[in-house]
Amino acid sequence: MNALLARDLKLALRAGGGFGLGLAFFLIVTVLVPLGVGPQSALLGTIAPGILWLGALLACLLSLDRLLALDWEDGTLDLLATAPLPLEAAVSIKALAHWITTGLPLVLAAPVLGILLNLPAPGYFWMVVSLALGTPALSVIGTFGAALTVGLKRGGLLLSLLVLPLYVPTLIFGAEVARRGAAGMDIATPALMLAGITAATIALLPFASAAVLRVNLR
Amino acid sequence: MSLWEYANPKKFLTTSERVMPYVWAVSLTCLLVGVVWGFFFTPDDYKQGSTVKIIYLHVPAALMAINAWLMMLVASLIWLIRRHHVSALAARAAAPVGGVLTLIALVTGAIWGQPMWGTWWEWDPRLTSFLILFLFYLGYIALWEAIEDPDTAADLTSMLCLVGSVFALLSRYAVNFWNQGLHQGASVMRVGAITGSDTSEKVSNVFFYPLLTCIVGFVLLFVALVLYRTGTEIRARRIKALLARERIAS
Amino acid sequence: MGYVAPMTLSASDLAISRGGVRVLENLNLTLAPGQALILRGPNGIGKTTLLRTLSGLQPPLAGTIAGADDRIAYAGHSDGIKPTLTVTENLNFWARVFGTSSIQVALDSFRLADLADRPAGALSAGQKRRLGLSRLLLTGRAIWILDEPTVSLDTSAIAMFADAVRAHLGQGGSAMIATHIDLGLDAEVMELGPFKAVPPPLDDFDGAFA
Amino acid sequence: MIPDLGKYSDTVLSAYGATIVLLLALVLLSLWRGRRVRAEMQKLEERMRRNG
Repeated sequence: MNALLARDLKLALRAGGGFGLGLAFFLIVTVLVPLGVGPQSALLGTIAPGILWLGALLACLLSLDRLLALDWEDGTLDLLATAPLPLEAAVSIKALAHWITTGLPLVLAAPVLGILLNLPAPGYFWMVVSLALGTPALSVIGTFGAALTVGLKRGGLLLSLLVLPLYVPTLIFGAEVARRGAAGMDIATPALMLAGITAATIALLPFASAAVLRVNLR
Repeated sequence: MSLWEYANPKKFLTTSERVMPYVWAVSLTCLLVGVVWGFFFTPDDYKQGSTVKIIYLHVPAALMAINAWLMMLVASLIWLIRRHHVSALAARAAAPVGGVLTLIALVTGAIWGQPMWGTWWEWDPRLTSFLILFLFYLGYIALWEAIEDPDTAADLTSMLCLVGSVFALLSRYAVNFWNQGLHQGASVMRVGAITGSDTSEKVSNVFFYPLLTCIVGFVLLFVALVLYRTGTEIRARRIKALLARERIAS
Repeated sequence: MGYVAPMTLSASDLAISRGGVRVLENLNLTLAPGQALILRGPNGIGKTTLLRTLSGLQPPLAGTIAGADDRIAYAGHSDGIKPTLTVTENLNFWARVFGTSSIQVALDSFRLADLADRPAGALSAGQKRRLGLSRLLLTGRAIWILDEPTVSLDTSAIAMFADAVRAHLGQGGSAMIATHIDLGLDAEVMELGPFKAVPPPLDDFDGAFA
Repeated sequence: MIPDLGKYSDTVLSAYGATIVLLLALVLLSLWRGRRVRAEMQKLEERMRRNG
C-alpha cells in the first residue's frame, strides 16, 4: 500500500504529473471573481467563503479525469487487479494521493486567497477547518466518478456531470461552516454533518468504486 | 408460475403488448377527467385564486418524479442481484420519463411561484431539491448513452443509481438545512394537507378528488410509458446483439 | 527456488463472452505445474477474453475455474510502465506490491542492468516489452498467463524470454501463452477454433438477446 | 367555455401549456423511436434469416 502511495506521489511530482495545477486553477478563479463581480470589498467579504469553497471544488474536479485514466491506459489497473493488494485498498490509496496532491495544497492556500477576497478575520480559521474536513470527501467521491468513467474515451465532461451533483451535500455543509464561521455564528451542526459525510464516504465509497472499477476492467 | 418469468425479454414483450392498451386507455381517461374536472369545475382558492388549479399537474408530476427514481433504484437492485436484463432496461427506459416529470414539476412550480413570490425562481428548498434531482437524472441518462457495452452500462448505471440515491437523500436534507424555506404555499404542496389529515391548513375535498384522479392518471401514464419504452430498449438491445453475431459469423 | 504448493489450474465446461456475445464454449483445460500451454486461433476467436477470464479479470458465462486464486501473474498487451519513472523504480514498485525484496533477478534475466537508471519513457518498444515481461519474475506467482508476449521483441529478446519461461517451468511453475510464434518450448498446443460458440436459433431469444 | 381565471389566467394557462407540451413531446418521441427500432429489428431478423 505504501508502495502505491509513494509511486503516485512521485508521479505527481515528476514532469507532466500535474502537481500544482489545481492550486494554480484555484488562484486564477479567486482572482477572476472580483474582476467579474466588482471590487467592493464588503460584497467580496460576504461571498468569500462561498467563492473559496467553489474554487476548491472545481480545482479538485479538474484533476479527477487523470486519477485513474492514466493507469487504465497503460494497463497498470489490469495488473493491480490481479495483485495481492485488494482493489478497495488501491482506490482508497489513489484517493488519498489525490487529496495530498490537490486537496491539501488548497487547504493551505485558502487563507492566503482569503486575503485577496477580504475574508473577515474570524473566517480564516473556520475556512481552513471546513476545507480540511471537506476536501477528503471531494477526493473520495471524485474517485468513484473517475472509476465510473475510466473506460470512456471522452469521459472528462461526463465525469463532471456525474460528480457535481454528488458534491452538493459536501459543498452545502462545507460552505455553511465557512460562512457561519466568518459571521461569528455557531458552526456545530454543519461541521458535524460535514465530518459525518467525510467519514462515511471514506468508509463506504471505496467499496462502490472498486466494484465499478472491476466492471470496467472486464 | 414465478414472477421472474416476466424477466425473459420475449415473454415481457408479448405480455406487455397485451396489457399496454388498457393501461394507456385508463391513464388517458383519468388524465382527461381529472384535468377537465379540476380546471373547469372546481372553485378558486380563497387565498391563491385560480393558481390553485396548477396543483393538478404539479403535485402528480412531483410525486412521480420521485417515484420514478425509486422504481429505477429497485430495478437497479434487481439487476445487480438477480441479473435480469429486462430490469436494467426498464430502469434505462424510466429515466427520461422521470426526468421530464421532474422538469414539469420544476416548471409548474416556478410558474406557480411567480405571482406568489414575485420572482420566477426562488431558491426554495423544495424547488432546489428538484433541480438537484433533475441533475441526477441527466447524469444517469448520460452515463447510459456513453457506454458501448450493454452489460457494462447496466452495471455502472445501477451503481450510480444506488450511490446517487444516498447522495440525493443527503442533498435533500442539506438543502433543507441550507435554506429553512419561505414556501408559503406548503398547504397546497403537502400531500398530508391535501388529503385532509392536516386539518389546520387542509385543502378541502373539492380539490382532493380531481387531484386524486390526476395522480392515478399520472401513475398509469408512467407505467404505460415505461412498458412501451422498455419494449423499445429490448428491441434495440436485440439489434445490437444480432449485429454483433453477424460480425462474428462473417 | 521453487513455488510454494504449486497447483494445477483447471477449467471445466467454460463458456466466455465478449461484449455480451458468447464467443467460446465447452472449454476444458488443465495446466499442471511444469507445463506450458500455447493457445492458437484466428483473430477475434477470444484468446484475450479467455486469458482475462482465467486471470479473474472477468467472470465466465458458465463453467468453473479452479486453482487460480492468487496464483496468477497476468501480462496483457500493455505493460503498466510509467514513462517518468526509471526502470529500477518501475520494477521496485511492482516488487513491493507483490512483496518481493530484490529486483536483481528481473534485471539479470532480461539484461536490463545497463538501462536501470533510464526513464522508462526513453526506452525503445522492445526494451519496454522486456521491462514489462521481467515484472513477471517479481510476482512470485506460479502460473503465468501471457497475452502475445513477444510483440515488438527481436530474436535475441525472444530467446531471453523463452529462457525465462523455461527456468520458470523448471521451478514447478506453469505458463499459458497466446502467441503465433514458435518459442522453441516443449509445450502443448491448443487450438481454440473447435470451441467457437454455436449461436442459438434466431427466434429463441431469452436473456442473451441473440 | 374557459372559466374565469381572474388575474392569474396567464399563470395558470402557461403552466397547463408547458405541461402539455412536455408530456406530448415525451410520448411522441417515445412512440417515434419505438416504431423505428421495431422496424429496424424486423428488417434485421429477416435479413439474417435469409442469409442463414
